[in-house]
Amino acid sequence: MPFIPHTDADVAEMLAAIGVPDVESLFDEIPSALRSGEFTTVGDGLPEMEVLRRLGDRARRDETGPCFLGAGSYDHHVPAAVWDIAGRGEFMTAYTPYQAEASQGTLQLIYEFQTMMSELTGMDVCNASVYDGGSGLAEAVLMAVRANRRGARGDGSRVVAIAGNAHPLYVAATRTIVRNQGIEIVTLPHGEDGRVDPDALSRLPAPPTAVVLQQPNFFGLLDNVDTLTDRAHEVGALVVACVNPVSLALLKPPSLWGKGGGGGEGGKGGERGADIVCGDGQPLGVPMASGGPSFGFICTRQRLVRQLPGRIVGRTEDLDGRPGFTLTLQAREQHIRRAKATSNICTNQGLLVTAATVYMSLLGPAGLRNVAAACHARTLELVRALELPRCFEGPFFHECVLDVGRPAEEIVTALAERGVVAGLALGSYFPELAHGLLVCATEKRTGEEMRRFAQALAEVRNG
Amino acid sequence: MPFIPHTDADVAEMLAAIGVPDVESLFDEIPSALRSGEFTTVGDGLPEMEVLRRLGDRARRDETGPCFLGAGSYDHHVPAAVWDIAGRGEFMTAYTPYQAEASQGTLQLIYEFQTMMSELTGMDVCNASVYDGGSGLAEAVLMAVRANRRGARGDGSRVVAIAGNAHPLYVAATRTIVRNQGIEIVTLPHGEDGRVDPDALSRLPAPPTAVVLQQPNFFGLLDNVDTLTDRAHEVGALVVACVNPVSLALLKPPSLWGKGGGGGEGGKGGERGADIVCGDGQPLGVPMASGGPSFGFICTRQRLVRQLPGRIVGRTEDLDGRPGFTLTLQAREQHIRRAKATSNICTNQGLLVTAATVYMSLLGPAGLRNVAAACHARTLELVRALELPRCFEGPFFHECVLDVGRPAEEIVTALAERGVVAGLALGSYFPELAHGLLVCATEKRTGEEMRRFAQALAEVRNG
Amino acid sequence: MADSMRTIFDLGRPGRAANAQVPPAESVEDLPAEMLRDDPPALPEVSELQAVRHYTNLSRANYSIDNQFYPLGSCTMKYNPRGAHRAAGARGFLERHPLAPEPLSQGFLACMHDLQEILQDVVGMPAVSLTPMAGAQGEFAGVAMIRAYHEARGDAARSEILVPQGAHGTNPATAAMCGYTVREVAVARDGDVDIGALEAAVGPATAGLMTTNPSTCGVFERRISEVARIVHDAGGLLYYDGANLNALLGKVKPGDMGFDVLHVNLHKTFATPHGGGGPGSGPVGAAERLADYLPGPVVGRGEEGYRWVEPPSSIGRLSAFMGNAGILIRALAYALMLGREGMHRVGEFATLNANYLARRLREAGFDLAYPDRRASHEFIVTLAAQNRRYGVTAMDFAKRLLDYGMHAPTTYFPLIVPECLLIEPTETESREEVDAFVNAMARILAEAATDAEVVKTAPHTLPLRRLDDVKAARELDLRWRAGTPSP
Amino acid sequence: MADSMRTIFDLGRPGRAANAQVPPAESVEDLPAEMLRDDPPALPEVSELQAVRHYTNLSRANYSIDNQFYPLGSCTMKYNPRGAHRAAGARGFLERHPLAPEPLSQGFLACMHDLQEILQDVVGMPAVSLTPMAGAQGEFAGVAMIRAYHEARGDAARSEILVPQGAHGTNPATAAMCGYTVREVAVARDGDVDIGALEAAVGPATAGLMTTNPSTCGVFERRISEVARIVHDAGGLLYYDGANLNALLGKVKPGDMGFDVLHVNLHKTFATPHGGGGPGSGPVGAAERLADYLPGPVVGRGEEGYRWVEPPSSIGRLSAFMGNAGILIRALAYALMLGREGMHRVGEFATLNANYLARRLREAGFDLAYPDRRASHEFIVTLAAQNRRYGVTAMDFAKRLLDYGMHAPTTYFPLIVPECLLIEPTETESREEVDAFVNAMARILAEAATDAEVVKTAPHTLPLRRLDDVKAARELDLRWRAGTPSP
Ligand SMILES: Cc1ncc(COP(=O)(O)O)c(C=O)c1O
Ligand SMILES: Cc1ncc(COP(=O)(O)O)c(C=O)c1O
Repeated sequence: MPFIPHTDADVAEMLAAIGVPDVESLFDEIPSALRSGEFTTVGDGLPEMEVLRRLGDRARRDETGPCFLGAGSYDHHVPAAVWDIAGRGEFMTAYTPYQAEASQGTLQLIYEFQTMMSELTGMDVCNASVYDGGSGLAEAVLMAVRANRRGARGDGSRVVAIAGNAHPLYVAATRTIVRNQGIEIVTLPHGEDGRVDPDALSRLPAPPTAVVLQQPNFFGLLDNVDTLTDRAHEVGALVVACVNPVSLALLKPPSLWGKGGGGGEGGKGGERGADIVCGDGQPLGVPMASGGPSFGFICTRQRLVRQLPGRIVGRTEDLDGRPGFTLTLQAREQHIRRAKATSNICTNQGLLVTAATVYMSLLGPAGLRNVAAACHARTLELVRALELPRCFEGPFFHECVLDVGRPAEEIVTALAERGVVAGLALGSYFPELAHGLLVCATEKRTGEEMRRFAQALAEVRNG
Repeated sequence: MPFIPHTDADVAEMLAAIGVPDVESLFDEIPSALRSGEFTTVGDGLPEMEVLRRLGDRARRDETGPCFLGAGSYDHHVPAAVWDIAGRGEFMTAYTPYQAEASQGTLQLIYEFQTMMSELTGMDVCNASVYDGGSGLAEAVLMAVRANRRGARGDGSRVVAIAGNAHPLYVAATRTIVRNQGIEIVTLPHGEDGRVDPDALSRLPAPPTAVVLQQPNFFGLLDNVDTLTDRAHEVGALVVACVNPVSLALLKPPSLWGKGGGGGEGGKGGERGADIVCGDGQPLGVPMASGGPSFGFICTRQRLVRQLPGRIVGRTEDLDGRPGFTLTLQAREQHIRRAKATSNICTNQGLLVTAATVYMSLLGPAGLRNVAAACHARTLELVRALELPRCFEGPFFHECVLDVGRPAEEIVTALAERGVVAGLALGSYFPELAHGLLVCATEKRTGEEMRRFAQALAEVRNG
Repeated sequence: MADSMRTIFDLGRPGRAANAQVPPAESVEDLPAEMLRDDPPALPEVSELQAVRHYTNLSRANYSIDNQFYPLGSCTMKYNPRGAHRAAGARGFLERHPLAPEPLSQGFLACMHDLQEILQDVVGMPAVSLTPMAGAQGEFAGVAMIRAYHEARGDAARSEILVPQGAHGTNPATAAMCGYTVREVAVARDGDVDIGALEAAVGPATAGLMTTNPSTCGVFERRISEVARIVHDAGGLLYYDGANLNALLGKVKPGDMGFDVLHVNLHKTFATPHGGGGPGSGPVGAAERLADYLPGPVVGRGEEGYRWVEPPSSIGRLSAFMGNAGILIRALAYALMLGREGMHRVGEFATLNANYLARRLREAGFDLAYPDRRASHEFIVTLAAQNRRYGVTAMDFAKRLLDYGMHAPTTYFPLIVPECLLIEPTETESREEVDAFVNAMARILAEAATDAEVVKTAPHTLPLRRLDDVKAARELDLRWRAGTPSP
Repeated sequence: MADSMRTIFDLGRPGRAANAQVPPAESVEDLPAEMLRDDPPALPEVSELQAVRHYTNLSRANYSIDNQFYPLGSCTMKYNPRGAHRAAGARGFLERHPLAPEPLSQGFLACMHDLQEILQDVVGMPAVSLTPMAGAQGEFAGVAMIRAYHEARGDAARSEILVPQGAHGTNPATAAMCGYTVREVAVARDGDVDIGALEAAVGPATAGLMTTNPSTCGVFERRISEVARIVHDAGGLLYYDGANLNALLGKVKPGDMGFDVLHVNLHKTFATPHGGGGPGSGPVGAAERLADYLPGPVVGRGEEGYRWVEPPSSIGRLSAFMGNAGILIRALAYALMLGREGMHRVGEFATLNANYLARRLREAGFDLAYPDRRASHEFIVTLAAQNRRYGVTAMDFAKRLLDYGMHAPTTYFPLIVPECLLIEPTETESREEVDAFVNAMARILAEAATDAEVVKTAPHTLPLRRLDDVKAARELDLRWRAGTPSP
């Protein structure tokens, strides 16, 4: 009986105390027709040793050579301290801090996290995570629609324009999640240069309720977020920024996009910049781990805080006036608001927030900046090493689309055979970019690894 | 400045407070002729990421195939919980529990450890570790000589007889360590059957002060410890037992070796069994890790406790009468007794004791027994699979010497090329056993791994 | 302790850094200056030791399963095996990119395929998708599938989801996210759904019904087959909220109770760590007729090995990649350790502990909300009488339990029982722990009778006394700012 | 908390087990019955959760570097980098058998070779052996080498080792283990060795002198070259106890001070974790004339890669294998992270912190044992005056510091300064931590003046009050037995 502490004597005494002859009797309210404990697939229990061997062997099969794939998941160095701390039982085996007095560890940490994310994005507040970047974008879109309830022109329309160069899988998740709420998703197309034309907004049939912009965009390009933000605000749309948090150590925070001054909800008070900022926290100390667990975050302006989904921690006082922390604004949440909640999210991604908070503390402003700069420098180096033309001109950050001169899928497959994770073949997401390979190098990639990549690539292209 | 928190402002203010112009001034008492901070080998500092990459690459080079080598270090399964707990900062970054009130965690744990080891060995008390099995045997020998101060016949002789089939590297360490204290080490030779002839003792020129027996002996054989213990006691020698703690889950504890009733110090009160038990704790939840850190242990009878080297924890009370734990019998230790201490040991192997204590708690009596039995069963399986004759007849436990029909060194080298750690070639330790290969299988070894070994062996022997 | 409660920002000083973590500075001259930020973000500037010490000490301000009994009802706070955690930490898993080519991912895909099959077996359904990242996302997937099913059949007028009174808040919230109106169905005094009320509520607008079993009342819904028949007869589908599956593991398969679609909270029944609020994982299982609608991707097995597959009429993706992969590895490891026999016993011993605890609390003078029913893996105590008599609330009891070194049960859920505690001991707690909880409760009851103030103002032994939630919500302080006085 | 202080044995019940850790039972019928044990050892019988919870909670009863300031003099309690710990945890290192063939060990051997070279550079000696498993074993090796050297030269009459007054206990104990008589040399009032006393003590019986520098008095031995000359002139050799090397790292190399042989405590200067009492590591370095005597094995580099080598006149092995290999990996990782520049700074900032702290304590009214000297990386406060005035002892101060959330400095060492605290802040503590310590000391001083009792009976805020060491030694209770009343 793994993990069950009961001895035979315990069982006998407990049954006697309850007053039943056997454990089966405790299930006597279950109609016997429903009883069906037979398993066909589940086998005999295995000791931990055997399970670790089996799964360890499988994990070993997947140990690859260097990874040049980004596209929303990045092979950053994770300082050893991050998971040594996040893995402490006190963080790992607690749950949502409902009992504030017995959860100050998690609560204070989240408060610190909220502060750090607000600093990175330039926003006023941040929630204590949503599931991931993809579903987080959906939540941000729903939030924007709630916040701009009367629609861009006060007509109650629910149209959300998403940049065509936003992460296609984020957009897919968003479509799934917002589909049944009468929201129309339209694409804000990108041009031949891979960026959204500032005039694209005015070419839409009607002004949208919200505009989603990704910076750097999925192709790694720095997009026209300044102009687009102002234009969106001018037509009364809210701006949802989707960002890579590490990039914000270098790039202008979304709060400062544009010049501000437009009208509509988004422009209220002439406020500058995005209204809602979302993204995936994986780059902040979370291993790629096949894509999860990571965490999504949503930051926003103070005025929209009541529309923000997910948990929020506030600072307060105890009976003696000492400062402490507690979950707050719970009236927005599903366990109180039920069908009217800002979201159905309940269990979120707390442990990853823990890791990210420790990570950001260890890196600090200088460290995070240097990580961002190193990633960018390595990617520049990679692009030079591979000697392939770029698909798009213009400044990019940390990721880049290269033209491999044939279906990129072939290259990816051939390099996989050589143990190199070459990048993402864009054809299945953007048919017009079938020859496009999205590559990325983090601060971990070495010159040696790039040479290996370049050499394997040369072999494949010549062979 | 890795790990140094001082800002420039801190430094300036601190220097001002001290009243010196610069940090160099703090070293002004050092004669300038001695100042020589120049390094020739030490290079530039590297970030953690880079260090982990470099050392990680090296570690990967040493990842071998299955290990069939024992000889004092065993590839047991270590439950995941063991090091998750031992690695907690509170255990890992504390030091010797000098301030008992602020060290109850370490202290209580050691008390529990002392109890568990006493239970395994059948002894009354255990110390809180010595460095390892090899140096621990030396300490046990020194302890025996102190305890039997008047010598076997009251002649003050300091002769210690060590079984010829004890671990040769333990014996080597013992020789190094006891050499300068006027102690003569003689060998209690083993016979052709690999075991010590019970009459060997009487063939020694004079009765020894102490006799060291290893069970199972270095060849994995179960030796004549019952008779030998009684004979040793009869001639007034103390018996030092050197054991593998995992074996004691199955085998008779040294406290019960022999029938007792002999004379001399060792036989006082007709007490049965060994007087001192030592060994290496590596099999108890400690990874092989190139041989260290592991820990040695020494257990003994109550009457000899004041001769026991190393730290000992006792239970006591606080000012309010509540039970608590503290270092005790410190008057034996070097920081008080100085040149008259039981040993010079100070820093010992605390963290490994922590791991072993958690390990024994997780395994319990049934678990440890099953581990021991599984190791033995796997080794039997291995011996069958390899189809080689044994060098010695008679019962063995968990390890076995096989006759490979040619210098075993050749086999080991050839199998290493095939990634198999085949066992220990005995020739360099026992020239007469140049064809002898000491093999071992722990509970981790699978049938598949044994087939791989057998096949590689067949290739080498036929090729 | 006071010191550790200062924020990390209070510990920072300009120019301080954990240098071993900071890669060398490199230039980014190619990036246009107007796209760069002028001021660095005010992240903390601390040394590595300061960060390690601060967060180590913060962790110690938490109660957790690894530290104490944590009978938080509906949350299944059982032991999270360290072995499962270790399994997920293998380099090949941690360093696998989510979009790595399939040939480089066969180890991971094999694990996911195994887990799909195990879960299918456990829930009694032919298809499972692992992608939902918590129970609530599983609910979303399930209800979205129900909707997609009706729509595919042109049965588009169905606009309502029924939920029994006292359902978990995620149920109505999910229904709303899927564009449905929520209609509550009364629960009878015995804790089962009121069949009359159900019959009255059901109709052509019924898209489906969401419920747990054992219900949030901590009892087995005995008429579940009848409930299923009524809903099915009206053309609706049945959603099983798997939060309470631990009670039935190895005893009853939801598929056999008539459910069409469900989720399983792996962070409950499959013992993956709760992480201070997640991550969780909420795989969805579907009966035949809903299988094609499952969220993607799922793992299929072909001639050339394992591969990613999108179900033909999939509702789509729910996350960028495939959900909380690392949690799925942990759940698989747990399932393999338990095995058939272990799974049978989970339900049995969870139920044994709950019934024993319920009985003993009753003997100690507490009122059970459903005294005539068997407890499932959890049960409800109502402190309404104590509230009337001594003025103490369920929350007061909860806070006072903290002083006894135990985490509190769930309070005020389900909403239909006044002053309630929902208590779930789980199968991994020993009888001694359960007895200690009874003793603590009995002592608090005695305190309530003799010195109610001590209960009402609890906790008293923690670093902080009771916190002011009203102030927190009224004077929102959601982030540190330089100059905030520190604790 | 009370609960966690019960022993693990109190938590056990016959037949309980952590089953996932228990392999299936197998028979051992081939083993002769008379060699088997009849009764199983009474190890604890607990569930996995019980073991995890018990030891997790026990850990929390410790003070540690990761939790608080820990200025334990002579012990260099600096931050233990988690990265170094991670490096040693690589599978290839953890799973390497100590006797694995050299071709399968090149990665490990390369690391050991690098560390040997780094240490040679750091200590200024041509040869290093890594095998000693702590400082005291390094001392043993060094003194044994001195003895072997004299004996090899037929210079066998040398029977004495000189140690300055106040030397660490391991120095005399080591000398005795090597068969030497110990002769103490007085220390002058300024903390340096009394040269006159040294000259009087030295002679044909002198085998060598063991000393640290900075000395145990926390000051740099200014006349070290003279000391070396006197001993050398008498035919003796000089042993450097490297426990205090942190003060000089990057500033002075022991080899340049005239020492012939030394050890380095890697668990101090190289920041490997102290582990609640170890493991440590004490590599020995030797000048040319002693190099051949180093303990084996050491790592050499040849045409075919790295290999094990026994020094030609080696004193022999000190352990079964090659010492605390995993600690050596950590030290190497640390050295690589520090680099040249980092090493220089260690000595500087350790010294800066100590001098600043000494100055501030002096300003706060404390007496320094050597007020006219620079502090090295540590320094001594004597509370003799406070003892006379208020009756409080150094131990009382130490215990009261625990109440202020700090570990105490080393007490009553060295033995030559009455009522002393040996205080070593280390370079990894921030100025704020150092200031907080000053504040705590000042407050305790005020308490001593106004309410000495609170100091004398400290600690007051820990789970236990002051423990009775006399009772512990008098009524020896060294192991749990069934029936012992539990805490
Ligand atoms: C009954 C019930 N349903 C649904 C949920 C939601 O699950 P999750 O928190 O994993 O989203 C919970 C979780 O607390 C629950 O207890
Ligand atoms: C001055 C001095 N010398 C020697 C030692 C002994 O070192 P170790 O404890 O590593 O054996 C110590 C350790 O505490 C010390 O402080």
